[in-house]
Amino acid sequence: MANPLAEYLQRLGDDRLVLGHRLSEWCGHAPILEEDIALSNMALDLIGHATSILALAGAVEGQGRDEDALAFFRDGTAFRNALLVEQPNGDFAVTLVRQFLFDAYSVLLWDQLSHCGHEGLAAIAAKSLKEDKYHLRHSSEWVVRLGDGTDESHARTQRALDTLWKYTAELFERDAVDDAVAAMGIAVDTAALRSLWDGLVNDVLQRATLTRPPETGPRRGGRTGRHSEHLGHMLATMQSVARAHPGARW
Amino acid sequence: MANPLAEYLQRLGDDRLVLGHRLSEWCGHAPILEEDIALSNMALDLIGHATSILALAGAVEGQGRDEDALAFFRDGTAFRNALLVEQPNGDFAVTLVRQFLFDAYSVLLWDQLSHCGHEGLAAIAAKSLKEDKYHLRHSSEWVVRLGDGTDESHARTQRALDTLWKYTAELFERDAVDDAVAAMGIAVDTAALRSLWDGLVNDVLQRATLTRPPETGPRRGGRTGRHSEHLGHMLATMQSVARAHPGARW
Amino acid sequence: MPVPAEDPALLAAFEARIAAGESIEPKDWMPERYRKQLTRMMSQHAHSEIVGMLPEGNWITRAPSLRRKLSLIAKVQDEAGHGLYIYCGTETLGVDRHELVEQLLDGRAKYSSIFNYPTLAWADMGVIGWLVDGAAIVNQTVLAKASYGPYARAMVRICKEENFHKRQGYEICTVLANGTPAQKAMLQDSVNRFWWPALMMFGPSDTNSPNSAELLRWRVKRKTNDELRQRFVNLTVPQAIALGLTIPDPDLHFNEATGDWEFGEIDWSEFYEVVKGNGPCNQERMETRRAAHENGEWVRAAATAHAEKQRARRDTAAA
Amino acid sequence: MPVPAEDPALLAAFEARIAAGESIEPKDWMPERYRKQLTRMMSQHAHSEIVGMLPEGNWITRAPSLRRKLSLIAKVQDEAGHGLYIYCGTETLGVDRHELVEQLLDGRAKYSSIFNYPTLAWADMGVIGWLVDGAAIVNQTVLAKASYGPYARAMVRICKEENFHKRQGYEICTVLANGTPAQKAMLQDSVNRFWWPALMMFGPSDTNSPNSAELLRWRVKRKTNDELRQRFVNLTVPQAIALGLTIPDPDLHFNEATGDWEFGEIDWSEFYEVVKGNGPCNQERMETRRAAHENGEWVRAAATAHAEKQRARRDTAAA
Repeated sequence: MANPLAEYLQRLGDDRLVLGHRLSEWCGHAPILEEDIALSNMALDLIGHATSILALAGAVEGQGRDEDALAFFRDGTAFRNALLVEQPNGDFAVTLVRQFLFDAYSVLLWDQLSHCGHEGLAAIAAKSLKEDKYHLRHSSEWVVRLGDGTDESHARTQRALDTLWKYTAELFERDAVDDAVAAMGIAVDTAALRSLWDGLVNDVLQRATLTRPPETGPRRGGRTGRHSEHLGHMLATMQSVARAHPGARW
Repeated sequence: MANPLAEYLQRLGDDRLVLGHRLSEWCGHAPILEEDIALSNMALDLIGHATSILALAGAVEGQGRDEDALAFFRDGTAFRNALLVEQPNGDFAVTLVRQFLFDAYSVLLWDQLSHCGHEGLAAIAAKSLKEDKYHLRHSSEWVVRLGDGTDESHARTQRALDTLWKYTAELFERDAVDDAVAAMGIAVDTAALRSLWDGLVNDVLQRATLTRPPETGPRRGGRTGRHSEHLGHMLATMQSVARAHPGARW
Repeated sequence: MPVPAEDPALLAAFEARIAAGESIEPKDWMPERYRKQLTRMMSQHAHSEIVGMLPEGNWITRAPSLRRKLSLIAKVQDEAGHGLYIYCGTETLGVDRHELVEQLLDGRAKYSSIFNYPTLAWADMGVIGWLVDGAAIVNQTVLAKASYGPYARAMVRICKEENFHKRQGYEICTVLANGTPAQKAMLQDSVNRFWWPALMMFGPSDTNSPNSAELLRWRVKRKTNDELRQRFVNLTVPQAIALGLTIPDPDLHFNEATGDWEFGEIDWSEFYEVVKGNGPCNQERMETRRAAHENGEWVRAAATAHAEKQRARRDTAAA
Repeated sequence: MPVPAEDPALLAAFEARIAAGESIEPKDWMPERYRKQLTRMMSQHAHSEIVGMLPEGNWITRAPSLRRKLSLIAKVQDEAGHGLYIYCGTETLGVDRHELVEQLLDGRAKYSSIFNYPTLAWADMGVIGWLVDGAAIVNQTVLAKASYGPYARAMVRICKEENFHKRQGYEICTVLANGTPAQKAMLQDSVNRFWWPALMMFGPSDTNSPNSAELLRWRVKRKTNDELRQRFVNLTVPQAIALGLTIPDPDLHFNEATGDWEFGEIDWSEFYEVVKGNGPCNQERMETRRAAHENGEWVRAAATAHAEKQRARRDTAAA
């Protein structure tokens, strides 16, 4: 692990870049016009956060890579996002459940990081926290609406939850990178994070009349570049123009 | 038009490369194992033909581009395939109807070109003709089977035909490139081609109990790089690895 | 088209208000024809914003830098916002949004033909901003002085955002024009594809524009199609020259006497083919919108069902 | 597991034939357990070919040269052919292909766990050919001497093709190993991901392999899992060294005395998790196969309906 801080920042940045990109795939295809706007808003916020974080990651890394170099010129196995955020959009239930599970995590994480010992990161965290709170409100409202809507929407939402649940454990795993940045003042209390997340998620699932799935067969690997096959296809599209014109300015 | 022969060969090559690529997207997803094999076979033949033709096109062009440079390092607007072959696979009916409409054209075209005045092209044509005859048999058998199968398969196949028909006229259009290569001994009798194609298609549609759609609103533009939006997405995927490693050997 | 008989006194008063440059508001009396024409224009405009999300949306996932990706998403989002805003405007005329959406999806309603052309390269994101938004602004700046208050006010706001989009588009073009040979070629090819369709955005020539006279008298429109088209060409040609681009019109020339850039004959047969539904993407655009609508049916049903449950719970709690 | 009672005389004769190295053919008497074991092994093998199309199929559309694209399609097509061929082999044991496909799709049947690992880079197409086909060949070369004739003959043919695939895979690796730094890194990362799963392809250690003893006696298998695994490692490590690759096993070392490359402890908990269905791609693979089957339902129905119509027409014509 050459540079744990750069690695840690890439994880933070890639989560948001990949999820923001997934949301942007909805643009023009949402079930109602208001959701075209709302999903675009969340995409803008997340890609905006990713831009700041990856710029910082590149600076910390010190090898001359800016945020665009990191976004458009890394292969899939160099991405460090959690598997949850790269899962395909599926139907609206999959997208909103994925969003809710991530938002709950992200809000709690930013809340801790906004007090961390790295000034630049703390500032990004404070700004992102404010915006992610809106996302969480939006996604949890939809989870409740869909879970406690019609029989069909309930079934779709429960299925989405069952499918995506195995990717949530990864969000709370710690490894040497986390320990190394903790020693640098970027200390996240993972246990507290997990327990607050559990409470928050349980509350929304209950209001949504959804059943929390059991913890079986968790999937992991995103933090070390072992992704699902979905990410590569997403990046093939995302990077196509940039890669077709190496060295060009846009 | 810098080099009409190179341009003409690119049209021939791109038709087969793009259609072969579309067929290869089915690999592992066909309705029966035998069709996984058959669709792969056709993909292999078509991409094989494309390889020979594009190699020849590159040689004729004389700018140092080989078949891979033409396949992997041209943007969408530089592709010269007809719009028909880039249309997405849709269901099995769309794929097989698209294949049948193209095969009927391709067999008749190769039949003429196998007698043309360009030795290299005539040789490719003779070889390709032999293989495309098998494709035509296969695709027309399926069109008959699906058209004269169940109500559902009939409806799907008629719908596929109605959707794709507007792309067929482009196959028989002539422009300055055709005239220029005709003057070089590569003379295709387009009127005869069209009339033989009509007869062949009418016969199969009749056996398939399908209705030939009316000639309204033909779509054109592929021969001059004015494609549908589908091609760009296909190429983003197809070219992703090659473009990510410019200059690499494989 | 049968014109409904209107009270002559009311009609005269209405026309006098218009002539005096007054603004007509939702509660004011207006002739049925005026209401119809406005509904037609406003709903076409709203539909155009919605369908117009698709050609640009097609490149969001491929934008070549994070900054461009953000501004493209924001632009498409603005278009959704404009659509929503104008649909609300049509509601002031007594027409429901859902009714209008139905008309779009079943093919009865029209939208701007420009969106039936495909986007085939990243440069199209620049050229659409520059030429298509540019043409829209020329149209809409005049509509911002239209006699119907809600429409005029919507146009003021929308024009402001579209001016921003146009500047952004032109900036993309500037970067490409100063970029690699491949980028320059991509830009020129895009201009070749969008130039004539952009000119067609102003509609048929005045001699063939059936609605124009009445619309002008009622100040729904303020300029003829040809006047606006000429204004656009005059604005745009110098910008193209500044970028080192060639306009794909061999007849284009500057008339020293009039100060106009005079242009060649528009291929109206292409225009009418696209209007008829035979443009390169008409079917794809409608299929995409219909698929979004149909795939969203269960979501809308869930939202309604949930709202009803909530209401019932509140009622029970209150009882 | 209750062993069905067999006629002792027949069983003795059968075991004598096996011991004499004779080949058992479909019409020969065989113990029910033998039939069952063979059906299990052959159907697992066929399923593995079918599911095995997916990880490589995942890169067909992205192969970086036309030549590589052609050979990858051909390889995946061969796998479909192998699947078909072995399904036919199981039919000689009285089991229908459609029944086996149902067992695969509803999760009752197993297939090789290696295909539950994702393919994440082009280099995986080389490494799968080299390591995965390489391991399969070590297994299958022995199976080609299995006592059941149809299976042994299928293996002879399949091994021949897989040897070709393995050479092709190794050649891809060679090009990458001699390529750009990015290509070399891609290759090493792929080896890091596939090395251990490839070792797991030989199944549990002999001490934990419940079926092995009987299978060996009946010459369905000819070597133990551990023997085959060691043979594979001994073959492969020198090839990795030749490519300048690092095997991701710090305990790997050469034992001068035995001539074996001794390797570290396999993570059997990972193996059993993947077997249980919790591998990285188990669910995706099954969803993909089920989707292909369900989406193809109407096609198969159409083919059946058409064949029946044709038959009816012939019958009418003949009458």
